[in-house]
This record gives sequence, structure tokens and C-alpha cells, in this order.
Amino acid sequence: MINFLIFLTLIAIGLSFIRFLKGPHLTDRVVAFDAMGVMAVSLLVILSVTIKDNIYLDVAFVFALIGFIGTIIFSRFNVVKEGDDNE
Amino acid sequence: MSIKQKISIQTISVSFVVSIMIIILLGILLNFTTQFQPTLGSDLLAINANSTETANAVTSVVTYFRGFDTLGEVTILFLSIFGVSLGLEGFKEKLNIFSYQNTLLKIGVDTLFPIIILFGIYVIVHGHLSPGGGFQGGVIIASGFLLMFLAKGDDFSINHKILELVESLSGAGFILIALLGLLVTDRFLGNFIPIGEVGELFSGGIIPLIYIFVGIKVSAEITALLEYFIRIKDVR
Amino acid sequence: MIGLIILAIFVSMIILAIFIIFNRDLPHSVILFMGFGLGSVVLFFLFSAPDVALTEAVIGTGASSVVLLVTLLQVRRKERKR
Amino acid sequence: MSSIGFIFIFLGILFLILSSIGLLRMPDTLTRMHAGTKASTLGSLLVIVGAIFIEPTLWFKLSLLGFFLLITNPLSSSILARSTYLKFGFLNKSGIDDLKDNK
Repeated sequence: MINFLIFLTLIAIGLSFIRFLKGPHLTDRVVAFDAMGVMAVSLLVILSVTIKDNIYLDVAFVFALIGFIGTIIFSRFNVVKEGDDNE
Repeated sequence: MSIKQKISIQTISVSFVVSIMIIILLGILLNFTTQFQPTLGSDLLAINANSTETANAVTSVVTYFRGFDTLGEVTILFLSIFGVSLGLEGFKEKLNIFSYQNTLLKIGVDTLFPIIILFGIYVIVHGHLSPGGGFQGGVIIASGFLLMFLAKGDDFSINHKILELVESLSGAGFILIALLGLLVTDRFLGNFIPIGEVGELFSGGIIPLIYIFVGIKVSAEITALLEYFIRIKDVR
Repeated sequence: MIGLIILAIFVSMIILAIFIIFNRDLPHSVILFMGFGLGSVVLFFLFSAPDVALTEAVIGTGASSVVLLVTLLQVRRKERKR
Repeated sequence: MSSIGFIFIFLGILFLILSSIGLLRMPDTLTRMHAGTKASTLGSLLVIVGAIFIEPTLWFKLSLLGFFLLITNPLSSSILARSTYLKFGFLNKSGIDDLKDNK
């Protein structure tokens, strides 16, 4: 049962990985990166429930934090670069 | 040679390399689980069970058996921050690059900041019980400060003198604990505090103290590094 | 089942590395590098090394990408000013 | 108790797969963002609720993780949508531009 769920999560991560590879603009890649981070957090939650241990959830928390910081700093980078091109 | 021929040759060579790598990986992974025999790990676990008795054996390797290497790593990090500050300190007026105000981001980061700092302190303090430790918790705290720099713009700034003072005091505390160990037990970084029960919060001798000092030092250093990199002299 | 996940992550990391090298635009390379770091974090997690996974996630993916991106921004501004 | 948790996790992964299909098929950036952030937030929250039903001793860390995702994911999608608007301009052809005044 749990193997089937892990397989379905891998399908979801793979479909958004294709968008991550072929996205034409930078923002498409950032959106796909955010979605991949959330899907990988749920994959880590399922794996740590099967292992039945408390300590593996720290990695999932750090994963969510890294996805948030990456999205914020790339969106800021977009705006600053646009203002620079207008000069 | 035209561009189309270049692209086709590049694509063919890249796909050739990829196929060879996949074949080698398949060959390695097919007998990955059968030939695995623990040799060095069991020895280290036996030494750990005799001497320091932490729940997380990696911690006792990093701070107790190889504690001198940890001191060297912290010194290298300090030297790199010193070089960056030597190169970027001299400008008079410094403004944030990301000076773009947004009310939603300010409120959200104000909500998130205590949670991130508390999680970093949890990772540092529970370093001998669960994965993590000084370096990881310190960088988590520094990422919380990075979010504040991004959200608040020029309203949020940190005095560099206080950061340098905190960093120097924590480095001095590390060396002081190591010298106390040399004084009491005839070994640099020796253990002079009684070891408690395995699995409790107050256990493991001097390992939590060393991790607390390393965590404070690394968080101050990485915060100073990001603060130097994010500000620039001439803003349009 | 775990072997299948490990194999899929290995192959996707090799493809990502080739994309990082052959990309023309540098910010695209930085975000592809962040995806590479996430793949290696899942890989360390599956090999039951959560210490190394935490270090790679925090330092290798978070801090180094931020430093790369901000350095790219500063260098571009200096070049445009000239 | 465990079967309820498996049903929740299955529903959550269904939402994740729908979100990734929308991310792959939609035509431009803002609609991709619409598919890729809302549905994945709901899916990950359903997975976390199912994990709490399966293993009730981990409830504190799992609920903290759910709270963190519930705050950060809509926030980051909002910031990203605003920066996309500032970079590429208005993409739709309906003629209604709500963000024109408050750049």
C-alpha cells in the first residue's frame, strides 16, 4: 500500500520536473521549483511515517524553509533586474 | 561548419555520455544492497558506547574524537569572513539592494521569524540527540535574519560591532572549554563534566556546550557575510 | 521500491548537471543548481544519513545559492554602470 | 484509524498529481502559478493530516510543519505573481487591470 503511494508521489514530482527543465522564462522555473519542494516535503513525510521516527521530520522542515527562501529571493531578483534594464 | 551541425554533434556526444553513465550506475546499483558490510561504523559505535555515550554517534565523532578539526573549520570560516569584510567595508553610504517594500511580506515575515529562530535553537541544543548541530542550526538562524533583511529593506539593520563581539566571545569560550579539559583530564578537549543518562537533554558531558558555542559563532558569521553581500554603495 | 527512487533521482541529477553546464543564462543555472541540491538531499535521506542531508540542505542549497545570486546581481550592476 | 489516514494521503497525492498536470499543460506563467501553488498546498496539507491519523505520536512536529506550509506557500506565490506582473506586464486580454494603480 505504502509503495503504491510513494510511486504516485514520484509520478507527480516527475511531471513537474519536466516543466522545471523546459520552462522558457525564469518565473516558470521558479514556480516549478516551489511545487517540487512541496511535493518532496510530502514524500519525506510519507517516508518518515513508514520509518516511525521523530527525528527525520527536521529534514522536511528545513526543506520547506529552503523552498520559501529560494522563491522569495528569485522574485526579488526579477524585479531588481527589470528596473536595471530600464535605465 | 554551420550552427546546425555543431548542435547535432553536441547533442549526440551528450546523449552518448549520459547513456554510458546510466549503464555504469545500473551496474553499481544492482548489487548495492547485497555487498554492504559495516566495518568502520561498528568500531566507532563500540568506542562511542564505551567513552561518551551520546545518542547520536556522529556528534561524538565531530566534537570529541575529532574536536581539533572542528576548531580548524571554525577558524577557516572566521578567516573568510575577515577577508570579505576587508574588501567590502570601505564604502561610506550603504543601502539594501532589494529595497522594494511590500506590506504582505512584512507581516508574514514578522510571523515567521520567531518560529525560524526557535527551530534553529532547537537544532543546536538537541545536537547530541537528533541530526543537526552547531553548523546547521547556526545557518538556519542566519536564514531567518536574511528573510528580515529581504522584507524590511533599510528599516532593519544590524550593528557589526555587536556581531564581532559575540563571535569573538563564543570563539574564546570554545578554546576556554578545551583548555579546562587540558587542565583537568590531561587531554585537549577532555571531558570534565559527568555523563548523564543516555537520551536525556542534559547528558553527553561537554558536547552540548561545544555545540552551543559553535552555533552562536556560525550564526553571527553567516549573518555578517549575508549583510555584507546584500548592501552596495551606489543605488539608483 | 527504494532502489527505483534512488535510480530515478540519479538519472534526473545527471540530466540536471548537463543542463546546468550547457545553459547560456546564469540565473537559470543558479535555480537549476538549487534543484540539483534538492535531489541530493532526498538521496542522502534515503541512504539514512540525516546529518549530511541537513548540512547539504542548509549550506549547499540555501546559503551558497543566495551568495551566488547576489554576487551575480552586483557584478551586472557594476558592468552596466561603466 | 490507519485506513482513514491512508484515504487522506491518497486524496492528497491525487491533488498533487492534478497540480503537476496543470503545471505542465497550462499556457502561460500566471495560469501555471494558479495550478501549481493552490492545489499543491491543499495536497500537502491533506498528506500531513493523514500522517497524523496514521502515527498520532508525531502530532506536534507534523502540525508545526503544516502551519509553516500554510503560511509560506500562499505568501511566496503572491510575491512571485507580483514580480511576474512587474516584469512582463499584463498578460490577459480581458482589459481589466486591477494592479495598475498600486505598483
